[in-house]
Amino acid sequence: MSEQLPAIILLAPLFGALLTGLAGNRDHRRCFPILISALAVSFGCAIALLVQVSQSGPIDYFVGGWNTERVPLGVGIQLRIDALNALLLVVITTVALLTAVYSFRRAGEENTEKTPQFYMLFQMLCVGLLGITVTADAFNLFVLVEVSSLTSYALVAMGSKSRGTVAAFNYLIMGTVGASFYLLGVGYLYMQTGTLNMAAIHEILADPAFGKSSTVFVAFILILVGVWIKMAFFPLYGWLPNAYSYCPSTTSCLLAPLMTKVSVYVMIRVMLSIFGADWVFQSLGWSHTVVWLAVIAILAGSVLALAQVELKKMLCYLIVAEVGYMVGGAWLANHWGMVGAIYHILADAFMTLCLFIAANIFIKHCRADRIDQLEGLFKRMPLTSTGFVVGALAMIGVPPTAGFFSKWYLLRGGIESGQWGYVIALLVSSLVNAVLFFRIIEIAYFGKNPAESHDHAHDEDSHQGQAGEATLLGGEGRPATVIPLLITAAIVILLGVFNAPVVEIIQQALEGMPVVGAAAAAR
Amino acid sequence: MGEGFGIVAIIAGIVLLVLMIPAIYRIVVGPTAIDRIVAVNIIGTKTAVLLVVIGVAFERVGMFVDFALAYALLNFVGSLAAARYLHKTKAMAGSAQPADQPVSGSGDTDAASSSPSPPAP
Amino acid sequence: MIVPFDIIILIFLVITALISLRVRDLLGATMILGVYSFLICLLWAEMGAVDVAFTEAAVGAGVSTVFMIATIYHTRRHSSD
Amino acid sequence: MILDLVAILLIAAGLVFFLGAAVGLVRFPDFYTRMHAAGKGDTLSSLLVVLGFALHELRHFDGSADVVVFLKLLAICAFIMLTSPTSTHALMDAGYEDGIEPVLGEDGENALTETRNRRLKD
Amino acid sequence: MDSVVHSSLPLWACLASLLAAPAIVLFRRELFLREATTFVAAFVKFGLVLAMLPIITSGKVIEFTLVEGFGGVVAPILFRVDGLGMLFALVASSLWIVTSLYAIGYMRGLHEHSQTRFFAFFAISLSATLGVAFAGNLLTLYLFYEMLSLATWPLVTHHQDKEARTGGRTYLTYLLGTSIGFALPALIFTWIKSGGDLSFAGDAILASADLGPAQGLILLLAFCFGFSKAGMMPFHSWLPGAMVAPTPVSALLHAVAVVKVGVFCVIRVFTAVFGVDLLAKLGVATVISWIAAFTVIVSSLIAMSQDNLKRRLAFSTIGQLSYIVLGVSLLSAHAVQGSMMHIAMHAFGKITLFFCAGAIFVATGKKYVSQLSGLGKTMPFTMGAFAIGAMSVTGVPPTGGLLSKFYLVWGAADAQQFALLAVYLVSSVLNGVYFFPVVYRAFFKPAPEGEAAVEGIREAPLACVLPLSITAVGSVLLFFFPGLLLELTKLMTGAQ
Amino acid sequence: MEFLNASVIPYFNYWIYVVLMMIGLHAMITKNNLIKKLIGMSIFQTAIILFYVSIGVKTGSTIPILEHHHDEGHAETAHAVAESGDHHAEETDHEKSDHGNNEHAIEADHGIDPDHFANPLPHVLMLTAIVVGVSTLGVALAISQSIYKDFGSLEENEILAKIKQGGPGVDV
Amino acid sequence: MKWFGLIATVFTGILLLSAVPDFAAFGDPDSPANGGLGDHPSVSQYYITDTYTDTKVPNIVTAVLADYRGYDTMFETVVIFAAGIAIFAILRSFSGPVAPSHPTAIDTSVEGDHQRIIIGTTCRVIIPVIQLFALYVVAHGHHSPGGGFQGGVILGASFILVALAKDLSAALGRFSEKRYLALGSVGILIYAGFGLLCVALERNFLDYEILHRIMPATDPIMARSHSMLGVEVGVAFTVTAIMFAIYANLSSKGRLEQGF
Repeated sequence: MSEQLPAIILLAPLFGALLTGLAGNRDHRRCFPILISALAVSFGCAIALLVQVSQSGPIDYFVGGWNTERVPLGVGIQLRIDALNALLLVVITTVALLTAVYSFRRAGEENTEKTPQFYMLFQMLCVGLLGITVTADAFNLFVLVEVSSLTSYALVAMGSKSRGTVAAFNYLIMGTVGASFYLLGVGYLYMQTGTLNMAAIHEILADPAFGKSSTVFVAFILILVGVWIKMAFFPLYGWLPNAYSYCPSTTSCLLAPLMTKVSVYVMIRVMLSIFGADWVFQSLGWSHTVVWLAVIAILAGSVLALAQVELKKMLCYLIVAEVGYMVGGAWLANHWGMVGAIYHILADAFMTLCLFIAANIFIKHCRADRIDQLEGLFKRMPLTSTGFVVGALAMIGVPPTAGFFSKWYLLRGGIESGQWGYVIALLVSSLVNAVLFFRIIEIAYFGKNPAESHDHAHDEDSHQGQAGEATLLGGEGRPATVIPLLITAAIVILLGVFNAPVVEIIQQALEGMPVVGAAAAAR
Repeated sequence: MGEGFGIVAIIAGIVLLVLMIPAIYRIVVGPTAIDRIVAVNIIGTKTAVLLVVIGVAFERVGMFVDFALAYALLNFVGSLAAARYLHKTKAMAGSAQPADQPVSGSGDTDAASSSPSPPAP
Repeated sequence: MIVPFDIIILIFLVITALISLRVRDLLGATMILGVYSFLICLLWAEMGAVDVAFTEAAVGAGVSTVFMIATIYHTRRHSSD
Repeated sequence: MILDLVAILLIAAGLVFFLGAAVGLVRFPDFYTRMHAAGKGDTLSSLLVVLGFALHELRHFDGSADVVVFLKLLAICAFIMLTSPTSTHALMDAGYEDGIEPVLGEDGENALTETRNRRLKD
Repeated sequence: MDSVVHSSLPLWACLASLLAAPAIVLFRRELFLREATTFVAAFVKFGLVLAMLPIITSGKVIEFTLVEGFGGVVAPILFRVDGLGMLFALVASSLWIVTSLYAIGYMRGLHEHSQTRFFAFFAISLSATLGVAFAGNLLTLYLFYEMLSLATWPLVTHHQDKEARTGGRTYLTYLLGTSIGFALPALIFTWIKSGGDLSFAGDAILASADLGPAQGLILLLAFCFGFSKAGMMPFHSWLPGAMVAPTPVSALLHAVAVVKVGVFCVIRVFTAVFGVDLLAKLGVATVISWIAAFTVIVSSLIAMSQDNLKRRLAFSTIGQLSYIVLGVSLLSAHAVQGSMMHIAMHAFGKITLFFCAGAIFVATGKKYVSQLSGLGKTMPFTMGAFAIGAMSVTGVPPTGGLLSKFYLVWGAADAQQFALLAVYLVSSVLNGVYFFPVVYRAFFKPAPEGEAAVEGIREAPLACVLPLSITAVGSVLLFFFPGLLLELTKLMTGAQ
Repeated sequence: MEFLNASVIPYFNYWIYVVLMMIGLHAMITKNNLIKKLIGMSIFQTAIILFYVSIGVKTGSTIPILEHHHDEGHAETAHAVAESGDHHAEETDHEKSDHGNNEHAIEADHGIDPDHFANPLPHVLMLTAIVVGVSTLGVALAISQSIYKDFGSLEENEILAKIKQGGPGVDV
Repeated sequence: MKWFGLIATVFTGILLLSAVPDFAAFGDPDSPANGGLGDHPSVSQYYITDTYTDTKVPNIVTAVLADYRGYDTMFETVVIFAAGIAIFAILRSFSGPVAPSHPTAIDTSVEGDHQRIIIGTTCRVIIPVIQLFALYVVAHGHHSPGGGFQGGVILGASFILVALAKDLSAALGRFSEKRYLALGSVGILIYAGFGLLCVALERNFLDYEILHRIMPATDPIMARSHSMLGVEVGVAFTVTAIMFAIYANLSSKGRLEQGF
C-alpha cells in the first residue's frame, strides 16, 4: 500500500468531499468528522511520504500503470515526489488540518445552511493544492490549478460581505488570466517539445539548440507571468487584498497561507524542473531584473501595509511583500537564495496561518476589524495574543522563529550574489514589519481600562449564546480556535529552532542542480 | 478529400459560408436584439448543415453526423431561451393577464409541481 | 483541415468577437457569442478535432448561452459599454 | 452516379433557397418580413442540402453502417424541420411581445393586433 | 582552550528564571507565593552560576549544545561559559537577588498595577541576559539579544501611559532597528566570510578570513552600532527614554543587564569575532575608540545639565558604557581587562545609584535633583549609599571603580594613546562634577521651606534600603577583594 | 506581399489566435460591465483552445478516430496480443524499441501511419480546457448575480462608487 | 484603466507574435508536437499507433482522455463538480420571503398560451429523443466522437429544455435538487471508485487492466475498454447533474422556484 501513497493523499480529501456531499446534507454534524478524518489520512500520507523520500530518494508514480517500462515517458501522467514537494505536502496538510480544527462550529456559524458545501469546497481545494504539488505533468498541473482556483473563488464569494463578492469576481478574472497564461505557456512548450511531462520537456530543452528559441522564451514569460498573477506578485497583486480580507474567516485562514505559497512552489518547480536552472539563470540572464522587481514588490507591499487601517488588509499586503521575498530569493541564482525561498514557503505558510487565525479571533471578539479598535485585547485574551505575538515576531524575523531563519538564508543568498538592493529591501521590510506589528501590539497592550472591556467581553459572549461553552480563560475564544493557533505558534518556533533538518531536506531536493545545488554553491 | 464529391462538399460549404455574410451583416447592423437573434438562429441551423458538409469533405460523415444531430437538437435551446427572456421581461413590464391554468405541455406532466402563479394585481 | 473554410471562419470569428463586445444590449451580445461559439465549433470540426467540436457544440449551443441569458434576466440587460 | 447527380441538384437547390433567405434577411424592411424570409428559406435550404448529402451516402449500398448514417442524416432533417419552425415561432412571438411594430399594411391596421383582438373575443 | 567540560548547567542556569515565569503567572493571586517564586528562582540561578565558578576558575570551559545544527548550514544553539561570560553572569545573577528584594519593596510601596506581569517579564529578561552571557556562538548571542529587547519592552512600558508609550516606542525602534538593520547583515556577512563558522571557541571567527580594511571597518561599525544596547552615540537616545520604566527595571536592566549586554556583545565582537590581532592588523579599531571617546565626553556634559535624577544617571551610564567600549578598542591587554572589570564595578556602583533614586521616589516622591536639598538628614542611609555609588562611578577610593579605571588608564598608556588617556581623566573629573553636587545638596543644603517640618529619619521601606546598602557595601568590598574579578579577566586576556 | 507569404499565410491560425486573444484580454481588462468581461473571458479562452488545436493539425490528415478497415486487420493483432496475456508487457516493450529506432517498421507492423491522423493530444487537452471554461463561466455568472443582488448594478464603476460611499447594503 | 489595458494587450500581442515566426508551419506533420524531435518520438505518435493495441478503442481521443490521461479527466470532472457546488454555495438561498424583483407568473397571456402549446408540443417530442441520443453519445464514445462529457451536457441540456419549455419547477419535479447533488457526487465516486478498485487490486491508480480479474469474460485489454465506458458513465452523471444544477440556480437566483 505504501507505494500508492501519492494517489491516496489526494483521494482521501476527494472522497471526503464526496461523502460530505452524500451524507452531510441530511445532518450537518457529520461533515466535520469526515473532514477531519480525510485530512488526517492525507496528513499521515504526507508524513509517510516525507520519511520515504528523505530516506530513499524521489518516488515516481505512474497513474494508470503507464510506466516507462511499457510506454515512452509522457504517455501517461506521472506523479513525482521529491524532497521539495514532500515538504510542501506536509505543510499543506498541516495547515489544512489546523484550519479544519479552527473551522469547528465556526464554519457552521458563517455558512449556516451551506456548511456541507463549504466543507466540500474546502476539501476540494485541498485536493487541488495537493495535486498541484505532486504532479509531474505540466498540463495536469493546470487542471489542478483550476480545481483549486475555482473552489477558492467560491470560498471567497460565499461570505456575507458584499465586498467579498466583488473581490471574488476580480479574483476570478485575474485568476483566469493567470491560469490561461500558464496554459498558453505550456502550449508553447508542447509545440516545441511534443510532450507534457516535465522531465521529458526538461530533457529536450537541455539541448543547447533551444537556448535561443524565441518560442521557449515566450513560453517561459507566459508561464512566469501566469504564475505571478496567481501568487500576487507586486504589479499583479490587485486581487489579493480584498479577496482575502473580505472573505469568511475560515476561508482566509485556508487561502492566505496556502494559495500564494503553492503558486511560488509552482514557479520554483517550473524553473527547476521544466526549464532547468541552467537555462533560467544562465541562458536567460534575467536574475537581476527579477530580483529588482522583487525588491519593488517587497518595498511596495511593506509601504502599502503601513498605510492600512484594517488588520486583515494589512496582513494581506504583508503577503504581497512576502511573495516578493520568495520570488527574489528564488531568482538570486544561488544555492542559499533558493534554499531561503523554499524554506520561506514553509515558514511563511505557518506564520501567515498564525496571524490570520489570531486576527480572525480578534476581529470576531471585537466586532471590528480596524487596528485602532483592538485596544486592551491582550488583557482579555492572553493566549490568542501570545499566538499573535509569535506570528508577528516571526514576520519581523526575530530569532528563534522560523521567520528569522528564512530571512537569514535569503540574506545570505542576497549577499553572496551581491544583490544589495534585495538585502536592503529585506531589512527595510523587516523594520517596517516591526513598526507595523508593534503598533498593533502597543494598541492591544495598552488600551483602555481592561476591567471594563473584560466585562464587555462577557456580555458579548453571552449575547452570542456561547456563554455555556467552555472557554480557556475569561475572554478567550473557544478552544477549537485557540488550540490550532497555539499549535501553529509552536510550529513557527519549532520550525525555526529545528531548521537544520528541514534545510537538509531542501538541500537534498536541490542536489545536483546546476546553479542552485549545494555542490554548485561549494566554493 | 480526393473523390469527386469532396469537391462538391467543399464548394457547397464555401457557398454556405459566404451566404452567412448577410446574416453576419444583420448581426452587425441590428437594429434590435431580436433581429440579431434571428440571424443567430439561421447561422445555428447552417452550422448543423456545415458540419455535415465538413464530414463529407473528410469522407467521414459517420463521425460528424452525430454532433450535427446534436446541433440540430440543441440549437433550439438558445433561441428558445432568448425568446423566453423577451417574453418574461415583457410580462414583467406590461400588465399581466388573469391567471390561466398551467399548460400541460409534455406527456408526463405535473401541473401540481409547477408552482401556482401568484395572482397578478 | 480544409483551408478555405479555415480562413473564412477565422475572419468571421474576429468579426463576431468584436461585435459581441461592441453591442450594448447584453442579450444581443450573448447571442452573438453564441454565433461565435457555432463558428468555433465549425472551426474545430474542419481542423479534424471532432471531439472538441462536439464538446463545443454541446456547450456552446446547449448550455453556456442559456446560462448567460439566465443571468442577464436576473440582472440588467443594458450595458454601458 | 444518378444518385450523385440528384444529390448535387438538391444541394444546389438548397443553396439557392439559402441565397433567397440571405437576400431577404438583408433587404426586407422590418423584423417580421425578415423573419419570414429567414424562417422559411433557411429551413428549406437546410433540409435540401442535408438531404442531398444523405442521398450521396447511399452511393454504395453494401454495408449497414452507411444506412445508419443515411438514417441519421434523415433524422437531422426531421429535427431541423421540427425545431427550426418552432424557434421561428417563438422568436416571432417574442419579437411581438418585445414591442416591435411591424410595418403596417395599406389599411393602417396591424395584422397581429387584429388577430389578437379576434382571439380575445372568442 | 585546553579543556572543555560538557554540562547542562548553563542551560539550567538560563532556564531557572524562564521556568519561573509561568509559575509567577500561575501564582498571580497568591502574592507571597509569587514573590517567593521570584526569590527561589533568583537563588537557584545564582547557585547554578556559582556551581560553575570552580570549573571556570580552574581554567576550563563549559559547553553545551542545545539544538544540534549541522555542518555549515547554520550554527547550533550552543552554550559556552568562559571567564568573561562567567563574570557577567555572576554580576547579573547576584544583583538579581538584590533587585528582587528591592522590587518587592518598590512595587508594594507604590501599589503598582500588573505586578505579576512585571515579575514574569523580569524573570524572562534575566534568562535572556544569562543566555547572552553564556552564548557559545554569534547566532545564540543574537537570539538572546533580541529576546532581551522584546522581553524588556513590557517592563519599559509598564506604566501604560502616554509617556511610557513614547519611551517604549523609542526603545524598540532603536534596539530592533539597529539589530535588524545593522547586526543581522553583519552577522550573515560574517557567516559567509568565515565559511559557516560562528563559534566563539578557538581562534576568533574572522581570524583567517580575507577582509580588507574598508570591509573590516564597515563590519565593525555595523556590529558596534547594531548592538546598540551599548549606547554608543548616535544610537544612545533609547536609554534616557527607557527611564520611564519603574526604578527596579532601570536599576537592574538599564544599569546592569541590558546595557551591559550591549557592551558584552561589543567585547565579544572585538575579542571573539575579529580578534585583537586582526583588528590590530586592519587598524580600524581607532575609529571606534574615537566614537566612544566622543560619547564619553559628550554624555558627561549632557548629564551635567539634567535635572531629572534618573535621566542624569542614564546619561552617566551612556558615558560609562563607552568607557568599556573605548577600553576594548584600545586593544591592549590591560585595557581589555579593565573593560571587563568595569562591567562589574560600574554595575555595582550604578545599581546603587538607581536604587537610591528609586528609594527617594518611594519615600518622598521626588524625581529632580533640585528637589533633593536636605534629604541627607531624613534619609541618611540612602544618601550615604548614593555617595558611595557616586564615588565608585567616579573612581574615588576606596571603591571598586578606581581599580577598573586604573586598568583602563594603564591600558591606554600601554597603547600609547595619550589623547584617549586624557579623555579618561577628563571624564572622571566630569563624573565628579555631575555627581557630587547632588551629594553636597543632600547633605549640606537646608531643606526647602515647608518640608522642614519633618524631623528625624524617614527612610524608604526596609526592602528598599536593604538592597541599596548591600550594593553600596559591595562596591566598597570590590575595592578590597578584587581577586576573583582579576582572575576571571586574566583568564580571558591571558590567552592573548 | 512577401511578408504575407512568408509570415502570415503559413501561420494564419496563429495570427488570428493572437488577435482573438488580444480582443479577449482587452475586454477583460477594460470593459466596465461584468458580463462583458465574461464575454471577453470566453473569447480569451477560446483563443487558447484555437492555439492548441492548431498545433495538432497536420495537412492532409483526417480525424483521430481509427477507420473501419483498420478495424478488421487490427483486431486480430490485438487479440493475439491479448491472448499472450502476461507477455503483453514484453511485447509492447518490443514495439516501443521499434518505435524509437525506425518509424517505418511500425507502419509496416500496424498499418497505421501517424501522419494520417490528426494529433489527438491537443484535442484531449482542449476538451478539458473547454470544461474548465464553462465551469469558470458558470461560477462567474453566479458571482455576478450575487453582486447584482448586493449592489443593484453590474457596472464596475458604479459598484466601486457604491463601495466608496458605503451606502446601504455595503458593509465596510 | 483603459490605457493600461490597451498597453497590456498590445504588449501581450507583440510578445505572442514575436514567437510566431519561430513556430513550425501550420499543419506541418513533422513539427515537434506532431512528429517528435530527432530521437524523441512524439507522444502523440505513440497514441496514434498504439492506442488500438493497448485499449482496443478506435477513438483515440476517448482512449487518451479516459485512459492514458484519465487522471486529468478525473480532475476535469472534479472541476465541474466544484463549479456546481460553488454555484450552490454562492447563490442558493433558503430563507427569506419570496419577493422576486419580477412577477414570476407563468406567462398566461393568450399568446403565451398559444406559444406554450406549440413549444410544449415540440419539446415533448424532442426531449425524449435528446435524452436517448445523449445516452447513445455516452455509450458510443469509443467508436465515434462523443463520450461522457458531451453526452452529459446534452442530457443536462434536455432538462434545461424542460425548464425552458415549461418552467423550472417542472424540471425540478423530475430532477430534484437532492437528486442532482447526489448524482454529481456519485459520478465522481464511480470514476474515482474505478481507480480505487485498481489500487485495491494492488495496481496503480486508474490502472484498469487489472480489473479483468473481477470483470467477467474479459482480458486485460478489454478490461481497459470496458472500464473506460464505466468512467465515461461517471463523467456523464456528474456533468448532467451539474449542468442542470448550474442552470437551476442561475435561473432562479438560487431560490429554485419558478425561475426563468
